[in-house]
Amino acid sequence: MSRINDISIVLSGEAGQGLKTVELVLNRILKLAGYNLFATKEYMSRIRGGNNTTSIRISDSRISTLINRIDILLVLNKNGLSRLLKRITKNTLIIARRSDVETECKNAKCQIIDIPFIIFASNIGKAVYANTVAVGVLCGILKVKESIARDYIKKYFSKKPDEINNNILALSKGYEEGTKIQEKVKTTPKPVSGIKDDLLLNGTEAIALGAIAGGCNFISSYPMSPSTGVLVSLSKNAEKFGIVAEQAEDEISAINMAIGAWYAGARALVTTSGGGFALMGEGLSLAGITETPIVIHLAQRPGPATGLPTRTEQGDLELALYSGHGEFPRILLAPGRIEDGYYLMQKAFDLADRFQVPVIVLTDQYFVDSYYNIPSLSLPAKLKNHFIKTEKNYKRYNLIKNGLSPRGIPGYGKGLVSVDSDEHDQKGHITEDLDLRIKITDKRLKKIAEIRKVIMPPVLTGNKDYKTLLVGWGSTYHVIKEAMENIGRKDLAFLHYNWIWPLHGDTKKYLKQAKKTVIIENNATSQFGKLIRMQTGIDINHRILKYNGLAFSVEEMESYIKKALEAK
Amino acid sequence: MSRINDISIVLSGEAGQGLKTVELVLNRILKLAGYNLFATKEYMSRIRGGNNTTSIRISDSRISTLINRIDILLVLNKNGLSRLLKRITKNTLIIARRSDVETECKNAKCQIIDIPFIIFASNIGKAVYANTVAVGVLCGILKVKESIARDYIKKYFSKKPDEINNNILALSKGYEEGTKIQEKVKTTPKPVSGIKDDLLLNGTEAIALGAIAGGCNFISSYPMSPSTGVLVSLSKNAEKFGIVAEQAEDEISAINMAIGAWYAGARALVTTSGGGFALMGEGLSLAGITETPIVIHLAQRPGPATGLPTRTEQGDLELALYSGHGEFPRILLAPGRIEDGYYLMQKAFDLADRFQVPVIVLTDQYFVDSYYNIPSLSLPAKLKNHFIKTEKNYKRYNLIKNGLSPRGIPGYGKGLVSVDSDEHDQKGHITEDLDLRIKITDKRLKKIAEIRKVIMPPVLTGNKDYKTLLVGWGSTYHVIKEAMENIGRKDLAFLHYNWIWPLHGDTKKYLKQAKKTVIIENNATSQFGKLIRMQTGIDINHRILKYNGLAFSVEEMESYIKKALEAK
Amino acid sequence: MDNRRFDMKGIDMAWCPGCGNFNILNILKKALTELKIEPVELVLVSGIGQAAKIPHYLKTNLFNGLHGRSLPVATAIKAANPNLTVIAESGDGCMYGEGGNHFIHTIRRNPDITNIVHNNMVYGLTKGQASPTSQIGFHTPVQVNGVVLEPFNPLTVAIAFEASFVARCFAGDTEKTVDIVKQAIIHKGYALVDILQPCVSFNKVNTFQWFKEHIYYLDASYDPRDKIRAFDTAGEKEKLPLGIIYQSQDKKTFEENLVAYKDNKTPLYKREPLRSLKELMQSYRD
Amino acid sequence: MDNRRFDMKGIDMAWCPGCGNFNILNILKKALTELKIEPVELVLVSGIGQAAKIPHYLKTNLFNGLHGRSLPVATAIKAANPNLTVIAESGDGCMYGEGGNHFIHTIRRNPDITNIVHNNMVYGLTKGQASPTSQIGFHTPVQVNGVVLEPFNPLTVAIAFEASFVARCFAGDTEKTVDIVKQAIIHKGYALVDILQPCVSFNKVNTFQWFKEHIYYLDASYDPRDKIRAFDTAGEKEKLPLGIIYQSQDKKTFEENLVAYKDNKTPLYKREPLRSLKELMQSYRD
Ligand SMILES: Cc1ncc(C[n+]2csc(CCOP(=O)(O)OP(=O)(O)O)c2C)c(N)n1
Ligand SMILES: Cc1ncc(C[n+]2csc(CCOP(=O)(O)OP(=O)(O)O)c2C)c(N)n1
Ligand code: SF4
Ligand code: SF4
Ligand SMILES: [Mg+2]
Ligand SMILES: [Mg+2]
Repeated sequence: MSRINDISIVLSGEAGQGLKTVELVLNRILKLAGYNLFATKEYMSRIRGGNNTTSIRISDSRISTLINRIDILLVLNKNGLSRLLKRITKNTLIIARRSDVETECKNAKCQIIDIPFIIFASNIGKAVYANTVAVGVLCGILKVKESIARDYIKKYFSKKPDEINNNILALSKGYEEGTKIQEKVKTTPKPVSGIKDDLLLNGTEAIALGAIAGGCNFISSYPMSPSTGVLVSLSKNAEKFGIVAEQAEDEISAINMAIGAWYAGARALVTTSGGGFALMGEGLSLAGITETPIVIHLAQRPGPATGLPTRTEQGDLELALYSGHGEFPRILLAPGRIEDGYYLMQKAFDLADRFQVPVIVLTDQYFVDSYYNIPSLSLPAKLKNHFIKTEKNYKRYNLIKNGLSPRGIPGYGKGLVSVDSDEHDQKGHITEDLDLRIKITDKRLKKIAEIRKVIMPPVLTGNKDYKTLLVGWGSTYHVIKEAMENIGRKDLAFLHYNWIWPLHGDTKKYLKQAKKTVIIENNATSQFGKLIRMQTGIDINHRILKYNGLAFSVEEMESYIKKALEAK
Repeated sequence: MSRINDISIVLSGEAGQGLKTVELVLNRILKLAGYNLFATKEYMSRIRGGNNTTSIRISDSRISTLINRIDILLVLNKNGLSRLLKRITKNTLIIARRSDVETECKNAKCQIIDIPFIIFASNIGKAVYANTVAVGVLCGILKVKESIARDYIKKYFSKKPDEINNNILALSKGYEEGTKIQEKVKTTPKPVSGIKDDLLLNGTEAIALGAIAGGCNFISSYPMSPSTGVLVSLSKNAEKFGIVAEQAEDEISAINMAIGAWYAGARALVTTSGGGFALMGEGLSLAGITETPIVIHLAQRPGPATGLPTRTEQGDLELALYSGHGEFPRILLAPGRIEDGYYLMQKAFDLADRFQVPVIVLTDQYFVDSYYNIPSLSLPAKLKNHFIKTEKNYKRYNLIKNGLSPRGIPGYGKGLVSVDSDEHDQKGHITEDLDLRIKITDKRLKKIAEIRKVIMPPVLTGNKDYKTLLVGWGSTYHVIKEAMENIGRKDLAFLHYNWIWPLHGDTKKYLKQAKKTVIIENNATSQFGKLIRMQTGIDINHRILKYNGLAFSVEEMESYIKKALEAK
Repeated sequence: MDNRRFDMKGIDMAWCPGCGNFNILNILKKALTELKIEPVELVLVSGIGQAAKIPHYLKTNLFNGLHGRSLPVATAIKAANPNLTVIAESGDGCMYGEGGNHFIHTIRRNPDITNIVHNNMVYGLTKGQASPTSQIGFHTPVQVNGVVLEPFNPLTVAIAFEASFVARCFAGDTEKTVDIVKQAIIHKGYALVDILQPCVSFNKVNTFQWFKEHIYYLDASYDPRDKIRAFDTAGEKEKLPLGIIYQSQDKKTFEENLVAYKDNKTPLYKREPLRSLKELMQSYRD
Repeated sequence: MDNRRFDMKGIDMAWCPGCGNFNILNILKKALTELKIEPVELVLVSGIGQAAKIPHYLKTNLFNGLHGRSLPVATAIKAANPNLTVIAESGDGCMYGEGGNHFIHTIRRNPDITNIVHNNMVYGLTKGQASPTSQIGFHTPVQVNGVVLEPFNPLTVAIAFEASFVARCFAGDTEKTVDIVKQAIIHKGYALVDILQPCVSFNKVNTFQWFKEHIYYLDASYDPRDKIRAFDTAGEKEKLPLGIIYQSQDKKTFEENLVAYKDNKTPLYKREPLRSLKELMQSYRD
């Protein structure tokens, strides 16, 4: 079905077995060897045992999404197959210790290549080398130059020099085995020149890098999957970039710290997931009334409550939109591509600072845990801060026309900077003047008009003369696009939103042009569809919704879209 | 303008001066004397000083809303006039110590009757008797039988016997003065037989009484204006009704306690306002996934953040609707009449128990602080609990067709009751079975269809063949109705929602019938209008919105409606 | 006595091989069995974390709630039905971090519940960040230069809040810990049992071995009723004292103080509550 | 020295006549003036409550935030700009009730801020419910049968958390309180000043008179460095000791521990942060 010349590899193992290493090492070796690749993972909410998988797709052309098909499946231990049986065909090459998979394979009639990773690894020294054996096997199959793999392994283990030799041995052993079975793999994509200089980063890294590029110098957060990676990444870079990185005692503290930091002139970020964000509503409202900027990275996972902590969903859009009591403007962004993660995070900091509103960047587990190679990301121009040096009689909430009263910070200039969670006068002092209440409310809400002037439009892919319009937002960008291209119909187009709120004014026009509209979301109730209806009155009643905690695959998306095309 | 034969009295004083006593005593005396009355107050967020007012409207017929006109204004101290100047005409009779109001009155050209309340009071003994003098003056003016007033004063002070005599003296002094100025008041309504046996209670009391009638036997809350009254009322009745009443350390504790209590078989209530509710989102989501009932009284006040703590607004509808991460059903109710407060609270407990969902009852400061007399409230039938006695192999989340798995409670029956904030299997145990995830999600969401079967329809007042339809929700019921009746146009009708969510299916039909639709809300962004558009696609673009922290008055509403009628 | 009363069959436990949690489960089952508690009369309340999964691994009524929020839930369950035995059990991050405010105010309330904390000095489930009890210098992916915050000492804190029962145990010692857990459950009022628990996956500093070398048991002469002495003992850092560190004089429990139970001991769910309603309604007429 | 440096003109103060808050304001202004602090370099952070209105009544930068949340805000302001003098000031309900978790974890962080608590043992602004420090038996509209929960003793608790400076004062005593507040501000690290404050409207038990009869000052021989002694003293109930109850040995502050200030003391807002970005980006190529 896929028209792309690609190969799909899945590694299946237990939690705690080292799949992460495979992922980190193999992905990078493949990129250095010149392959285009996409990689993602799905994992259980546990530290050891269970079953987790990493999927890697390799191709001649650029790829950036998950497919269902498995060409090569490496099963590293017992119980690694059962959850994948549905995705296996007779064309799937299963590489595993035969006894680990035999029984289950019998019914599935698949081909097994017996490579007992753990035994090989134990022979070298420790079971954990099994991962490196697996890396070797795949490098062998794909004809990756062994030296590239070897050099990277050396680099990767440079901080544990004792481990280098054995890992090299494990790699070689695997490589040897892989080479033997090269011909079993029908098509293998070719390396492409220049790819080795690409960037390879996942959503988490893109968000963190974008934050730093956006001048982020403060992060206060409480760990919560799948958002923690951003806290980790900024903590790692704290010294180099002069970032104050603090693990708060809870999410309420996290957001209040971030607001305090912005007040004092820092550029602060909070990273969290739905449950943590649900605790931040009051804080959001505080940012709203004090007009203190704040940037929140909200990495979604399936709820309600604890839900499925390590899975993916687009289930918190409405929460992000309406969270916090009272009425105040906000901006919602949701990157579709990893590049967007980087650029939108920068933008988020600028928007927050400029409009003095909360900016919430919505990603999800699928987004933050997915990688693909990217030619380059441009470095930002010099950072522009929007705060001012205050004069003696500074009024924080000066009632100027567009509502954007210049923001001062304490200690910079001669003025005093007063902000208040109560309704306040222009100077920021508590008031019960109810006429002023209206003026200050209007001032806050007026900023929406200013924000509307800079909204990024949704992106239309496909034929401009479409009859059917697919609509999606955030992390489903690539999968919808690839599925649509595979279907290859002329009357089809796809409208994707990176900028969710305020909703772009062209939305209605786009929808009205279509005979049929289809909304696609990774949730159960079509939250973006409801938002569109609230804004445009248009009901998108063809819905493609998935809410089992997994991302859409290309094949699945194709079949859903086809079904929608057929439906009346 | 008002076609009702009524008189409007306003008492103006400082915080801490005893206006509350006037309100409690005078309202009750008037009712016992057979007057229909409506009373409400507006006050500042402070304990002493400032300026607060209590408005009382008395009539031959039943009345239940605020008017702007002031017939008699009692000013108890200096600075009690300035905030009211806009509402004063030459017909207003101002009763005050002349020197307290003279300067301001000069411009307003109003009539002053010089009664130095505080001096009279001090002569009797203490300045605080000024309140009773004021009560006496009004009783005198209105020709209330002095014995009724005297008896009630005796009863009111029965716990402070030392205070009885002086208060009686103060009453008499006031009565005497009041009698002298009777003829200055043009029309005074007449007492109506039977009214003395009416109930007189405010919104807070109706909510609390309704909760008790709904079987509420647990309340855990954190004080927050204007919701605290309900906690106070249930605490006061805790012993009599066997209620566990606990002031929690914060709102997060409050909601988690309430959920725990329901789990163990209690019927628990949380009362809060926007800022507290904003902290409860995660807890709400917990109720959602565990399908534990919960009832929340959300008394709205103007936000964002601390906003105007003692004022009124309908600004938290969207928050109530979307709060909590992930997707789960909920019910939103918003009483329009005080009677509704009583009946809907009972209903809230039944609905929560039956559908195992959160039920949020939205009121606001205006609603909870307003009184009028009501002929009677019916006592509930015997309480029906919907939980079951469990069998040995009890499954809390049995996948039955309508999604309403019978709810067991621990210790009642032979089964074990397991509930989990993680996604779970039928037995309530944590699971990563992603197919089951879909089934359990569907089960939760299916309950919406069951709820839809019992939605109370909106109430249409006015002409069934309307051309213009006014739409309102919650506490604005009476004021819209009275204003519409005053306008008296045949082509006008008013559709009022007590049951907000899920939205009743007839909504679209009602709106489509109208040539013009007008939404009326006590907020700045028309939250209910947006909700209607999301559900029906219909944009109500005539909007009457007020957001200065005060409730609509009848006159104001009339003029807004007229303007809307004239607009294109 | 049926020793397997609390066993569950065919469950997939999500803990790492070698983790201290297994023996805490074992200890808990033993203590409950020895106390002849019936699963139907028991409610285990937990938050979120690795420790917090424990209620799924034994036969019991359970409420596996939100991260940090087990204590308000447990307090309310006990208040709604004092006949139930209620245990709130979770990790150190859950109880002392996110749940810190409930921890301190629950102690003030003194409900008759047992509060067991699996103290592995780390956030396990979220993969190894510092917890409030992490020791100075402990390196993690977030605390890249090592922990600098003063560690949270649950014992001194509980004593400062006048907890009625404060104990510390070690997950590696079944016998002594069973005994203390039993005493905690029997204790009338709030009882804290902080159990030192090695996390083999994320805490490579405070290992089984490390704990063995850094603990000692209070001897029979130790008087847990002496508050100042208890505070002093609880604060010891070189070697961590184990045992019942503090136990206060008989104190009224939260439930005993509730007026709802003044003349009526029936659990709330069994009551006929509306008898006085007419009278209350009448008060709005008079 | 300009004694009126912090005065504001023409403001309407929302406190009740006779309230202890007035003198706390007076004390604060005096202390700040004597320390020669400039209003532009000062940030007063508060929560919500009657006490929390104080920043509006003197000349200062101010952040009047949410009920219970002043400490995280104050910590962050100081961390973002260590040149500012930061005071977090609010009521007992705000700091010890809603804000309890921040209170304890802020102590662990030891930021160089001063934490002043107006302790009137009641919720003033919401009209007289019990606060965590309300005394047993205190009657309120919610605690209709009197408070039954163990009162929160901020001093013992702060000591249990190893606060670096713990003091108690009385709002009725200007001179001694000014002195202690000054020491608290000068103190490097977190400093708690719990000020006993009569609430004339809602606390008819703990009045000016009551406080006068129930307080005493620690004398010169008292050594605030002895932790166990301090804990013991802090727990006294008959008469409430006033003074610096505990002060620990020099401890690193939160800001000193931040790597962001390791080689660069500039406040964050003045920095040019993007120098190393290219290098970081390159790491995703290699
Ligand atoms: C509100 C909220 N914030 C954060 C999380 C993420 N989270 C889950 S478990 C956990 C920490 C677990 O540490 P601990 O309580 O010590 O338990 P352990 O896993 O070590 O047994 C965190 C931060 C969450 N589930 N909910
Ligand atoms: C989240 C939240 N919950 C509750 C409130 C209501 N509230 C305002 S002030 C206050 C208590 C004030 O007591 P305290 O902090 O002791 O200050 P005081 O008024 O006594 O000075 C409460 C409960 C609020 N503003 N926000
Ligand atoms: S992560 Fe640590 S605490 Fe959790 S199960 Fe594994 S070893 Fe035990
Ligand atoms: S309510 Fe109490 S604390 Fe508040 S200002 Fe009045 S007297 Fe002071
Ligand atoms: Mg832990
Ligand atoms: Mg107080």
